[in-house]
Amino acid sequence: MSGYPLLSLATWIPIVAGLLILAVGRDSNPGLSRILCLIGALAGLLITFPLYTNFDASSTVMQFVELAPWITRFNINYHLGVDGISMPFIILNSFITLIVVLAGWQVIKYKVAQYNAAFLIMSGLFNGIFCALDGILFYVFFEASLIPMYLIIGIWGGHNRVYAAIKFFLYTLLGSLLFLVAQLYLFIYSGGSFSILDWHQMPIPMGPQIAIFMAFLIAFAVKVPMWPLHTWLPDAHPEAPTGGSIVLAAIALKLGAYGFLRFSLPIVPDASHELSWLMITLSLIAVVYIGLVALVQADMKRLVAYSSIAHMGFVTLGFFLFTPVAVEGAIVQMISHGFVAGAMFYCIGVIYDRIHTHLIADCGGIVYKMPIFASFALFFAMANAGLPATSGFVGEFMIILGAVEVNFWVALIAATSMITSAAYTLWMYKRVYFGPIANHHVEELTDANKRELFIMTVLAFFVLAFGVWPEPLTHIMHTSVNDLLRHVAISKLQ
Amino acid sequence: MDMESLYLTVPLAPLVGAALAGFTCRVTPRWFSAGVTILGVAISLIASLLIMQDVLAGHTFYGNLYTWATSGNYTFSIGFQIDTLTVMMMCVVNSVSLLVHIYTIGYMADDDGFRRFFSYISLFTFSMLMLVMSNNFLQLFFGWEAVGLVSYLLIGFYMNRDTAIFANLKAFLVNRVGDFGFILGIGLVLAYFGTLDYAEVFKAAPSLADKTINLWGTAEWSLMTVTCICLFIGAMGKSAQVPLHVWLPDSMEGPTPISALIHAATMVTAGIFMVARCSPLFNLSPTALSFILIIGATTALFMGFLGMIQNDIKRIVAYSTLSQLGYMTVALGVAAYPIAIFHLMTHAFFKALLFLGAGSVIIGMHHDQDIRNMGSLWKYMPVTWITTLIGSLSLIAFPLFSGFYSKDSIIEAVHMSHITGSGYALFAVVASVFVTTYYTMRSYFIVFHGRERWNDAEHVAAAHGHDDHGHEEHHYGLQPGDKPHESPWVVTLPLILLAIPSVLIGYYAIDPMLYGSFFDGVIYVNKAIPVMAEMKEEFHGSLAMALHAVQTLPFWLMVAGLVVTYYFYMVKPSIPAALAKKFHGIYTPMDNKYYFDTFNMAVFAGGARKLGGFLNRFGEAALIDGLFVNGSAKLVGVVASIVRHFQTGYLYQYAFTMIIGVFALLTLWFFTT
Amino acid sequence: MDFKLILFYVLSTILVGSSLGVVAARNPVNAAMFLVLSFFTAAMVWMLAQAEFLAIVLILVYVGAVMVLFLFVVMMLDINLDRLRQGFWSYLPLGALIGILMILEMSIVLGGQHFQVLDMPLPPELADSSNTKGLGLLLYTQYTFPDQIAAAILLVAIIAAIILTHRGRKDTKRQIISDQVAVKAADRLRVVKMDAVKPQPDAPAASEPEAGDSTAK
Amino acid sequence: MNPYVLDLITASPEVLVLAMGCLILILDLFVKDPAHTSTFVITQLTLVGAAILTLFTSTGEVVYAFNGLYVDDLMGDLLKLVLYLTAMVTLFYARPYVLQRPDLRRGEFYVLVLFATLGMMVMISANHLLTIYLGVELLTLSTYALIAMNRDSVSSTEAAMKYFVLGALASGLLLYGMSMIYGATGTLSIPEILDALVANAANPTVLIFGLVFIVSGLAFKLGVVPFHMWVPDVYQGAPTPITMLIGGAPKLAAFAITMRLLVSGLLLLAPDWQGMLLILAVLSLAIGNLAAIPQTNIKRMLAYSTISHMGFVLLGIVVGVVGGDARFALNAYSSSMFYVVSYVMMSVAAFGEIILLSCADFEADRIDDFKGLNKRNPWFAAVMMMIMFSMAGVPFFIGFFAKFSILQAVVASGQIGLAIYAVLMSLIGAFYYLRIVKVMYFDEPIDESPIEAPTDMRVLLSINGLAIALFGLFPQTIMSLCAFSLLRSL
Amino acid sequence: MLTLSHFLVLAAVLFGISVSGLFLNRKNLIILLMAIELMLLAVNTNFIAFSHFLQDLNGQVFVFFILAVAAAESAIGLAILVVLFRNLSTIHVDDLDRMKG
Repeated sequence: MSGYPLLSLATWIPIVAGLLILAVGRDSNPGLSRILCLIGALAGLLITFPLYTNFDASSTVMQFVELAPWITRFNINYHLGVDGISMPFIILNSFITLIVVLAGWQVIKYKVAQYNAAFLIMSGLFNGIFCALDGILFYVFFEASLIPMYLIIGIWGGHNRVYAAIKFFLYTLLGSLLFLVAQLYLFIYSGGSFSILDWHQMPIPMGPQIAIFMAFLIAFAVKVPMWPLHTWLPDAHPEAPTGGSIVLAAIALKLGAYGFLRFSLPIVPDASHELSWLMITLSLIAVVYIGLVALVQADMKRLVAYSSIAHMGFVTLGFFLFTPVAVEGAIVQMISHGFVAGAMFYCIGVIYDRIHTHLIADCGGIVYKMPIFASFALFFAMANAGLPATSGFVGEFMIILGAVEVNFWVALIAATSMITSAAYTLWMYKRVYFGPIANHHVEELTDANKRELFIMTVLAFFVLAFGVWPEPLTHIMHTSVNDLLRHVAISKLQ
Repeated sequence: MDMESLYLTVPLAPLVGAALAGFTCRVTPRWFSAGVTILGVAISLIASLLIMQDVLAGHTFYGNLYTWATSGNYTFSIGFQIDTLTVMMMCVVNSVSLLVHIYTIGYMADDDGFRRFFSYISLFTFSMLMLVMSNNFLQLFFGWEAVGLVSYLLIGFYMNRDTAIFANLKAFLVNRVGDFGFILGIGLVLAYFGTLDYAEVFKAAPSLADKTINLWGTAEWSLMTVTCICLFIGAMGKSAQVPLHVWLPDSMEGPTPISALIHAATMVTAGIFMVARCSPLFNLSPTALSFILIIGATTALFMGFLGMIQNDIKRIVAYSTLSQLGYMTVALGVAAYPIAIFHLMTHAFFKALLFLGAGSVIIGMHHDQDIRNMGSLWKYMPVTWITTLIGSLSLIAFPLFSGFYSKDSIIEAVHMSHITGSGYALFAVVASVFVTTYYTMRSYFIVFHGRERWNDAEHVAAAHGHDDHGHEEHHYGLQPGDKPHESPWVVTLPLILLAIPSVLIGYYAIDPMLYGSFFDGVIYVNKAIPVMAEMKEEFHGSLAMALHAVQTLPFWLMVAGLVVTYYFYMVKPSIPAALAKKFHGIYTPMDNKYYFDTFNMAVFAGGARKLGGFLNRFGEAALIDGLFVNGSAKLVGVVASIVRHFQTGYLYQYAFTMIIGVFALLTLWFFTT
Repeated sequence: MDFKLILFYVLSTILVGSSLGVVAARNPVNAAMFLVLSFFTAAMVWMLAQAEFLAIVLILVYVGAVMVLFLFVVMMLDINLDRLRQGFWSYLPLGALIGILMILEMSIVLGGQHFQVLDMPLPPELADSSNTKGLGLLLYTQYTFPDQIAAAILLVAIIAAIILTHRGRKDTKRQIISDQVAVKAADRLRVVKMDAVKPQPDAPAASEPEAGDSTAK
Repeated sequence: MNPYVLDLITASPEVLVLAMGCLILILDLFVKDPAHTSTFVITQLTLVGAAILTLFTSTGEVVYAFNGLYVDDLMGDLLKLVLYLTAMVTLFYARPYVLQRPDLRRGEFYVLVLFATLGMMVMISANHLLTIYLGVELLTLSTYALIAMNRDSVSSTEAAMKYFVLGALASGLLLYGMSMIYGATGTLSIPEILDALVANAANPTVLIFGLVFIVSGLAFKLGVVPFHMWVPDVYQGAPTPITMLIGGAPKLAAFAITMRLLVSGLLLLAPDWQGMLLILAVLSLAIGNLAAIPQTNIKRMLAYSTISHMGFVLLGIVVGVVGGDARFALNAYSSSMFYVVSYVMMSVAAFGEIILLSCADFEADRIDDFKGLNKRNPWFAAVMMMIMFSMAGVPFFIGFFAKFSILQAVVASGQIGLAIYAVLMSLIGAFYYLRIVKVMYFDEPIDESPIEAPTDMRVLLSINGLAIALFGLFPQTIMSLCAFSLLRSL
Repeated sequence: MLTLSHFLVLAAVLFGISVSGLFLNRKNLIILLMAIELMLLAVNTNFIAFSHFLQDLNGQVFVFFILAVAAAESAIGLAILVVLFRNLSTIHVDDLDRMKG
């Protein structure tokens, strides 16, 4: 293993780079901010590569662990480490940051330094969330990451941005505050430890387990978002700038799902089993209900936002089936959704940059003016609809397979997403890209430029690669997922 | 070159061709895309033939290429199974594909999307090959959906045509309904067999034959039945069986070559192939087989009826395809899998021929597809005429033509079968013979014989009218004074090449495929349904079978069809219209395709949108957002403004509040506790 | 019932009555007079509790100084008495109710049995003890620190009274040096950038925002 | 050595401030400079001197002086040091504002601030009911004068009058309570009160009767519901530097006397005063947060926010003793102390921002005046944002750990419901803090002009903002200091 | 027999009257100031009574300081009143309503 504190570097390099940009960035010289940001993002990405190459996929323990006392008064430690579940997200996050930096390269002209800095800082905070092994450290990163996103939506967003930004912030804060109370309870209950790993081993009676589970549930369900706590997302997405939407969909939503894996399942396994019916029901509602709602959206971003909720419904469904194939499928789905939803939002962003709308009715016939772009868009749309050989398929497939093992009807309802996701995605595609050219704005469109092509190519590459060969991804999470499920299967009741 | 590389070459050559043509489609000349894809498919065909030779020599292959993913106890792999069934499909797919590639050079000659088209059909070939060569359900599903994707792309090839982009969406969604069942079937297989590999699943199948699962209440369902029906739902989507057939007629919006390749010869038969491939599973569930049988028979008969009243040349062939797919399904239903595959093969050739012939006619008519505007084309398009005639005869099962052998075998098999629903199926398939003849020959007579109708003022005006508002679309119909003309050689050559197997392959292949050892160890026949064995006893050679046919009912039905059609359309053309008028109680539902589309649009598409709209307005906007989210925000706001009004600004009120505070605390502590 | 008790009741009655007068008086001068009466009677009640020094101080300081100050202010301010008389009674019921309830509640607690330990008759007067001396001893030995702080409080009161009420005569003309020093060039002369040629005759409106930039309040 | 001299050494910071207050009053007569720079400098030096004296006279032990009227312990020393710092920072921030207003621009301003500081010092070191009372009066009388100093402003004088009347009422309540305690225990000295309680020599009914009044008086000083009515009006009406003075340091002193009176003196009555304070805390959290939402004046908004913050502080105090078990008391009280210290830091910075934006005849006290601050000055917009997020309790700012430590104390006491209530209320609170950030970042500026402020203020405000962030990253030091000082004091 | 309770109840009545005066009197600020004096008088009476019955002079010392402080307090109160009157030309309690809500 590497002797460098890789996780700290992955967390703090972007943050420091972001602060540096804030310090030196001037409105008069946006180029400097962009270059610095690119360097920061690249450095952040490069530093995560050794995480993959040096990762020991056969080990159940946390790796690259860093442990230092932080607030000794409350026994809070700066405790970082990754396992096969969290490691891919760090790489994904660093990668998406790079994409976002490139996506905003020429597009963002107002307060460039702040924009770039916000994304870098957010990226660092996200990495912190994924590698935190101390409850409060996790919480601190978890909540601090709201600030840059709030600003990103609010400053660079659309005309209803204020409502969206505040809704986003308060909604998420609601969840995380209850999460904090639950953590404090665990702290007291464990006799003074905030270590997540300690909590994993700690026996808890059923009553408190249920209560803690519900607190965790609200926190993470808001973030995922699960029905019925999801309505911030369809408001946040249309208002956020492209980069914001990408990060929101690709990373921010994963935090909630990750929380289930890191907190709910291992800390309160009995409650998780006890309430799995609830989780499965909510997830299925997300799949069916949200799928139907997505169908009638008039705004592309809203539509993709609803589609994200439905896809994340699959993730939570996978978690609470407690079979390895479903849980791994859910994790793969999370990674895949990072790429696919990011790409979907990026495509909408490309259109928005040109004709400044993301209403479906304002588009039509784009394929004639932007054939290459439309091809990529179709590819991502297909991935969103879960076409095999794209990454979007892998997770759904594994989750449905896992669901059949547990309950055929659950699988049946989940599998309806095969139909609904195709329906809303391709219907949108049809109305936006196909058909006669809608208006003179579309008439004046030009095809994607080199930068946009590059971004889409890179995204498409990963979507395809993980669709054709997900083994490198599933390989690293086997041990951790199996260990997790073994752990979850053991009752913590005394 | 070792065999495994050769196996790999088969799917990869078209893929490389597709990639080269696709990614360079904006910079390379037309001949490059055509050349590179044709080369790819040609290589693939040659490789397939070599493999065929090898397989016939007894060298089958079963192995994994790479591990796709591992999870829990499961390993998902990508691999090949090369046996007679596979290799036959490979040859059919590749040969039809190659011919369609060539044909396309002529058909798409003046289309902007020329290069794109080549890329698509090569990609399709790749996907289809992956599907048939798969050694597991996962890869099967990959190919399954991938061909669906290409089908989607190709149906919507004319992206500005509303009907086209409607049809491709419809096709994809209806297929997805099938896939919905299919993936559940795969899930059941994985859940109970622990693997998706064919070999292991089939090996373990008998041991699970009596396994039941509890789905609802206390009722126990046979695992095999549920699994097989789920899998078959997938086949229903892909192979367009009632009620999931609705996409196929609409798919005719795509260019004709792909109608031939995808929607007649190959993709739509994937379902048939899949059931045949899974014969060890289906054998274990008579219930599922009966289900298949009834669905197939219904499709065969009732879709045939619809073909009788169509006027679009391609739609007639499309309904015919539906009907023939029904035949194949019926064959599956009576567990006569080899016959289904046999019919699949012959059908691939003659139906591709018919489609390409229709395409040739369409070229000749300048993309006018209405048969009422045609007539006497035999004079102008001799090659097309002859080849189409051959195809038609094959389709109506005229003895000695390949279609005869396959279709007659199916009827015979149903006749021999005794499983539930076989009586209905027998009636359906026999009646279908007449229907098939009627619509086939109706189309043939109207198009190639009779009056030259393309100069009729009415139609020209109609064509013009169409032209006026559709001039951005394709050239539509003949201009006044134009004459139809024979198509170029790249079009006619494939017709000729397809005509040969349409005539001959049945005669030569029936013995080895149905009664020989060709499918031994590949397709398993249910011992309890001894249809194949009984038929084998009665089979005494191809010629004898043809001779025997004249004594059977189907033959005379076919002849009757011929006569009736000739009378209706050559002798007294007023009769059909009069009949239609007289029996409008039957005609109207048929004209509306039994209201399937109307029903689907109203209930499923419309219903989903209405429900979605309702949930969006009521569930999202009103209830969750309005009542809970904004409602609580509003509540906080209202309470806040009330609270702030306590702060009146008056000093005495402030003092009063403080005193009330003290008073309340005093009272609480002294008079309540 | 001994004399002290009778005296207490008499004084209490006067005290309560006069304090009611303070609160209810319409004219502030009357109120001040009632307050003076209250102080006098209170001083006498304190005498009953043998706090002679404080009783004297109360009269000297309060009646002699504080109340004079009050009256001085009442006289100095030109108060509209008519308005002051309006609307006292309309607010009375609720306020009085709360007041009476509170008095009752406090009285029940304090008049009850809770001070049994202390509830003895007044201790006899010790002939040789001096209340003043005792206080003085305490004040200058044990309570030096509060002494200093109280001094500071009085100092603050002096400073406050002066800075709040003291003003220079308004009719004298004098330089305010601080204002002159604090003045900035920009306050006297503002260079307004204008186009060489006015685009429209009504251009002066264009320079207004610049002039008004610091007055947005 | 003479014990009196020893006492003077122990109380040398108070002696210094008192002496310098008088001296500056005289010296200022000779200052011709209209900016009174030398007065300002001497005042600051006095505070530095007091800090040095506090540091050097601190023994780490509890030392009584002046016959037990005065106590010098670690808690007092720590609070005093924060107090000096706050006063100094307040003066720095106040200076540009004061210089622009002739009524405030006079030497007495500094003298009064010094006396107010002295009052707070006396409160912090009080060990006797009389000392507490005198400290409170010294502080409040100075602040009445300071508020009214802006004598041509209707708002300021109105605020002063309201504060005066209500303050006097509160003093009356406090005194009434003290008299009852005196009557019940026969002593005015806090340790002796405790002794009397321990000896069970006092009548509990009378004690609780007095306690109600004492709690009411303290509640007024802290500004919690329903004794909060003065807070919004006074915050809004007072000149901004005075608001800063009222809103910052006195909370330290109020916390100190709460500790001294309730914990050092009346600990045995904890179940009762905890119950009372709990009601006040619950009300404060609700009303403070709710009423802040519709405000348009930022000072008024911060006033309501103060009310809710004080509610949080009380939460820490009410969970100290659980069912007669004081195991968690130290943890709880130190959490409260940490909360107060961090609140003072944030509050001073927030008012500093308002002063930063204000100029000669412009108060910058409407929320709209913060519109588009990010465009005018990104750095100070960022500082304000940090303050707001810190107040809302979002990490990585000190406000988060303040709320964290209170909440953990609440949870430790087993009152989960209370903790959930508190977080829900702070969720409501987050809304109006977010609104400030929204106004600064999402709205267009009304006034595009760049911000004019002296360098010292800019630097200090920046340091203040950074401290909020830095102590948010490393709260350990202050937390431990609070815990340690309380451990050695109570 | 004169007991402690007599004094205490008297003080309580005085306290109650003065406090009621604070919120009952809505017209005249000066009377508010007087009510405050009355309130302190009540508290002082309490202290003196306790001091006497406890035979402890400390209570009287406290009263002494309260008297001093109250005097200072009324000085400042009156000064503020004067300043307020200069600004508003009224000492009507109702007129102090610039800030509310």
